[in-house]
Amino acid sequence: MIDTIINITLLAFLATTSVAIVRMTNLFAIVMLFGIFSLLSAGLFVVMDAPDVAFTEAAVGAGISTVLMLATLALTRNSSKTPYTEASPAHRPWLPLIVVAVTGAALVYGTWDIPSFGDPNAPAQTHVARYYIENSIVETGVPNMVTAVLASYRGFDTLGEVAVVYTAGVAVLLLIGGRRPKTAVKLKDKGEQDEA
Amino acid sequence: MFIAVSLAILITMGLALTRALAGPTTYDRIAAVNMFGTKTVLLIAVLAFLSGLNDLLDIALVYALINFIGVVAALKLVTQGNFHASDREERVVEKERSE
Amino acid sequence: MIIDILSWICLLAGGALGIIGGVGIYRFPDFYSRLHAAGITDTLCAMLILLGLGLQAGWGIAAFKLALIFVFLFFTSPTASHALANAALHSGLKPKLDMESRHD
Amino acid sequence: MKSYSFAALLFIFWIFLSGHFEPLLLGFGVVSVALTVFLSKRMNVIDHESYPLHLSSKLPSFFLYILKEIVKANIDVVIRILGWRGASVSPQLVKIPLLQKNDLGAVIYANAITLTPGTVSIELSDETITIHALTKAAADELATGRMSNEISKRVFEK
Repeated sequence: MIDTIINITLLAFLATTSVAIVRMTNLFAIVMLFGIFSLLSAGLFVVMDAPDVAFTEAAVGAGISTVLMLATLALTRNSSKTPYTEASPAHRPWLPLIVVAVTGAALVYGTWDIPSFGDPNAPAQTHVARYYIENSIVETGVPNMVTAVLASYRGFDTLGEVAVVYTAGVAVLLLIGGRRPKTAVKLKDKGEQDEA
Repeated sequence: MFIAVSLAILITMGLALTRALAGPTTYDRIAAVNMFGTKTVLLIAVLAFLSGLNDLLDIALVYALINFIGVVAALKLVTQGNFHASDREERVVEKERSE
Repeated sequence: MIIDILSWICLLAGGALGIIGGVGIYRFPDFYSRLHAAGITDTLCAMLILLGLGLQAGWGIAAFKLALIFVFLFFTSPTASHALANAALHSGLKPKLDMESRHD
Repeated sequence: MKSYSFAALLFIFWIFLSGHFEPLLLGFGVVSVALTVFLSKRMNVIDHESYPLHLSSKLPSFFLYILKEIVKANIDVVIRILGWRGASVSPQLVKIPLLQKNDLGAVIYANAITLTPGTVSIELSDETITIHALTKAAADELATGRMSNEISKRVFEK
């Protein structure tokens, strides 16, 4: 019962936030609203008993992506100071809204064929899941089952993912940090030596 | 009773969300997002007790830290306009350029 | 039993304070005053709710984690508020001041 | 020396967070603690200021004082939000002299001011501290310097 109420409320907040994001023009405000969006989705994941997904959402959605979006804003904007007043919307984003609504409707239509939430007879639960639930602790010694699957049973898969994420991270760092003048580092080193 | 508390937190989140949507200044939004984050931490903690899964407290912990990092990053962007290193380093660079 | 009652009182008071803080952030006239209302939900409201949960949890890892959340909030929320107010002032956002009661 | 106690503290922290005692998991814990300590040493962040062990004996008395202040200030702000008995807000921006002797004291003081709702420290300079207060009474209370004295007494005196 209470789960349903919390679910509905969080989803309502989520919808409100999304509409606000679509309607807003100030990019900075939009990034802040994305932070709220991520917090809300994490709340939903928690209600659905998926702590690992909520963890990822916390680290990636609320933490890294907010910082990355802000950094992108900083790099693409010329004025050094962000004005704190905001302009009103210049045009009405009806076309994107329609596109999104149609896509969303198609996705919702697709969910009708999905087995209901937590259904023990769903295909995802009937094949290997039972094996992992019964044997993962004995075979790997890792108490968290999701970690056991990711780091042990699908270790090579995860290794590949880590390589991809690492490459992406290095690329983003090069893009964002590349504009830092080299002289600063050199001078700073010199300054530290002087202090020492 | 946990239910009452989680409902109260949801109402507070709604009020903070109204402020984040209404603005009017960017700082109002950041303050609202910060408050919203604190409320999410509390909501997750209450949910952990509501569902009896104490592991969920870890998420609340992570959120308490991440939220802070997000706010500080936002503020650094607003005040400085970039994410380059500290003020001191900036000053060193400016001095170098002027010489 | 007494602990139960205490923790319910804490939880309910915390929830009520949260709502009051939310009303405050909605009602107050300018950004700086709203910061004070947000301060309520960051301090006493969070403390009471975490204390209430801690009383329910009893001694153990759960209580330790709640205490940790409390400590993090205790250290980070004033820093965030201060940084926010500082940034707002430096960007030129003027607070609405009550001029009548000022002496200078 | 400091980094050893730091490592011990981190490891205790890790055990409390995980709650598992199998050798494999303890090993992971040791590795992560070692990595953290190595990085902290490389970043030069383990020093007197960021890792103030010497203050830990003073914490309880300080916490009790600040909790009392927080509760008092909260009640005041709640009354003003609800507008009981015609209570209203009169925002003030005041500058008060900073009586703390060192940086750590100044930061603790500014944090304490911000932690009590009704007052927010906005700017900290060497000699003054700018404060936004919700009411004139709160601003006057801070101007008396009572809180500053309490903090110096509780944190820095033996």
